[in-house]
Amino acid sequence: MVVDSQLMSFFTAGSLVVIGIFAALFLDNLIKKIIGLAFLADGVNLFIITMGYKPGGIVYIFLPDMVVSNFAQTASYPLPFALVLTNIVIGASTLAVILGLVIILNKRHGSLSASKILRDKGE
Amino acid sequence: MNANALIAVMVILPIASALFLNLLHKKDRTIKILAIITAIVIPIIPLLTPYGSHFFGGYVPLAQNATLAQGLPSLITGTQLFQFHPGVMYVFTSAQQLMVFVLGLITFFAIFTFLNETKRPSGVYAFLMFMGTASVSAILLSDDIFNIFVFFEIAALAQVGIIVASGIKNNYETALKYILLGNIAGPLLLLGIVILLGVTGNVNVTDMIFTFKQGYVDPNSPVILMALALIAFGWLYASGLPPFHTIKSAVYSKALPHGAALLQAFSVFTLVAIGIIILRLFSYNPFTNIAIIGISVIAMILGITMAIVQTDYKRILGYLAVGELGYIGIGLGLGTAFGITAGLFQAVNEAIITSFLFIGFGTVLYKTRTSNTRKLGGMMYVNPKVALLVLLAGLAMAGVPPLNAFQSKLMLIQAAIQSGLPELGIIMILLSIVTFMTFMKAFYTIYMRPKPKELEILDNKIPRSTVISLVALLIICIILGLFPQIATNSLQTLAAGLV
Amino acid sequence: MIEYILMITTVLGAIIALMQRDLLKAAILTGIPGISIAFLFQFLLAPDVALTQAIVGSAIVPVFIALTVLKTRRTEEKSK
Amino acid sequence: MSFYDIILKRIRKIQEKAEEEEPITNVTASAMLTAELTLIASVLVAVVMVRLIHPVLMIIMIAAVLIIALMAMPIMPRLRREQNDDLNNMMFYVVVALGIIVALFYWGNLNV
Repeated sequence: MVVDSQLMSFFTAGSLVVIGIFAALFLDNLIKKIIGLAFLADGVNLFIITMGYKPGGIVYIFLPDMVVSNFAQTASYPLPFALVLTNIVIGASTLAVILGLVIILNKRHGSLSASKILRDKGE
Repeated sequence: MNANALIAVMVILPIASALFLNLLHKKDRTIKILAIITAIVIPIIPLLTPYGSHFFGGYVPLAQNATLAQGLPSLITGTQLFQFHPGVMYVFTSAQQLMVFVLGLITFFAIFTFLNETKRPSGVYAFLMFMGTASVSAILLSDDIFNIFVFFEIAALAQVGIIVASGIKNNYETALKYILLGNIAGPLLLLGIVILLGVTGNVNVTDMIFTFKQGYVDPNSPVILMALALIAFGWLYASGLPPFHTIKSAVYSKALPHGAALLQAFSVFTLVAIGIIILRLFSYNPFTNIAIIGISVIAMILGITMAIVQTDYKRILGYLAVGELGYIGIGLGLGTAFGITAGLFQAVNEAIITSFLFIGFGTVLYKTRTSNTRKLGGMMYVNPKVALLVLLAGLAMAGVPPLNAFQSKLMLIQAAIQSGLPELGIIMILLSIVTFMTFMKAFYTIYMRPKPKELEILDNKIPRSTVISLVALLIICIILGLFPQIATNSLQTLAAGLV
Repeated sequence: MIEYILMITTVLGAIIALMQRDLLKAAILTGIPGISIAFLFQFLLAPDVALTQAIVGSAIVPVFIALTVLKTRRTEEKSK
Repeated sequence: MSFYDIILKRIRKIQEKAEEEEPITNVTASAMLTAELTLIASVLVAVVMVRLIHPVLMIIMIAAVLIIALMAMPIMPRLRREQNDDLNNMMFYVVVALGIIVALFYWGNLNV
């Protein structure tokens, strides 16, 4: 391959982060904003996983027939993966809270537009 | 193994109690008893705990584990691998002791007033308060930067819950704004943390500093600067410095008074905890201190000038609380041991005084159900004792001599002059005076001017527990004002270690 | 080669999901980048994370958002 | 007409335009005036710290800040309108601040 796949993965993560921030900033619909924020979190997760990746390496699961020194040299770095697992769960629970708030606000205002329901109330 | 189990209890007890309270939904008496017992125990634990560090799961560094270290090849014992911390580590020194104690104290007063001011206390609200306390204690104690991120997210969710539970008009909107902004700041903070992880191969702050000092990593590489910037951004969100000062003051004004008292304590201690980590990691870079001072000056100016032009007294207090955060930031940013001690002392004082003010002004909300200063007046005749207590709280915030903020502000000004920046001292004095003026304007319109005809004062008596909490907070203010050594002695060691 | 296709579907899927006017479609299309990222995790030697992401990213998140859309309103209102 | 009156008049004019629904009392106008003066005074004192970089630059910057402050006199009503509770507005400032922070840290490491 001409282009390094790890580098391309970093770029994918970066573009997901940029898409997420763009959506949160410029799209007015709350659902779209939330989808954008989910992409932002996905992008960060992908970034972390890509960082732990080792080109030409093996999965970090130690099987009985492996040689320790060989495993230590070729396995990918497992600490970032543990962080991502935590972050996925945190992201999903935060998403649920946000969506609950959106449902309540839609019931009150009958709208999903951020510029209508989340504007300055002048207090 | 020097695993000190009581350190972990400081975080686990509030979480366990919170989860249990959540189960008891409709049993008012049990909730009251359990909540008050937990609230009493939380500030006591840090006083009983001996200093030291706790390793979760018993994963001590190999260097401290004699049985495991025996017979290891020199490949491991000869390198830094031998020193690294394999598990989550909590560090508990005298500074953490003081700060966790003050946080526990404020939680106690918040729970105490909450249980007596509400007719049917809900277990869920107490759950959120304890959850927030647990996460902020963990942020203060933890030496593991990813652990801090996890508790940062939990604290944000708990804060959102406290706003949602308040039932004040438009609280859902503010909660949604806060959590949406948090969803930008949180992942970016995590990005900063994992960049550091990728560069140093570690999430433990002590180990990261070790790798920087030993020269395994070039600390001036642009990647690390990116991490520093992203962590600083997450720090701004957690503590409510600009550009997050508008949302943070809105958050304070949309919570019930005891909730707001607790929320500002969370912000103050998160600011201190993450600020200390930034200083520990990046103090080799002289621009870090300049950036912290710059942000703090902007926070002070914007917070206090915005406080003057507000008409809702909870919003005034919210902006004043944000403005006062700037003093702490200046103390941390000065970078001298004396300056950092002064900043930490100011943090402790501010957490106490602002809860004092929020709970004190909360009595007005309790009696009138309105927080608009235009509609208020003549509260002095309704309850002169509480009015006097609120006035004393305002004097404490402005830094009037026998009270505690005077000592810390004096120390801050001295530290600024010693570091060759007397202008910061002048700005601090100027803004202290304006803070006092803003407070007096609110105090005058609420308490002293004649009562408007439309204002209805409810017939409910202010609970005795609220007055007791206010008096207790005043006593703490006076004690810290007369004997500042109690606090500064415990904060000095941490400050000296940061320089 | 497969990983490059996955990366392209991730980015394109994200953009297409955000371009929909019908919010239900947008919610369901959120699953495409979710599942692509899950496969990408598998390729990047993280099988356990891939399993979690496959469930959360391709099922839970789209379903949550779709349920919210069903409970609120289906189409995006015209801004201003 | 003294200088004070001019400022007061301009503040009231801007406020009338901005918030028709809110009554303008002496208290709000004087609060605006206090905030205005506090803002200018503290910014001026803060700018004095530029002396650490270069004394001449400090004099130029103080003069510039003074002139800008006098030209755009009621800054506070505008500043207040910028710092409102609108989500899109806050989001904008947050992202701008992120950009500024990242840029500043890169610049600062090269130049400080």
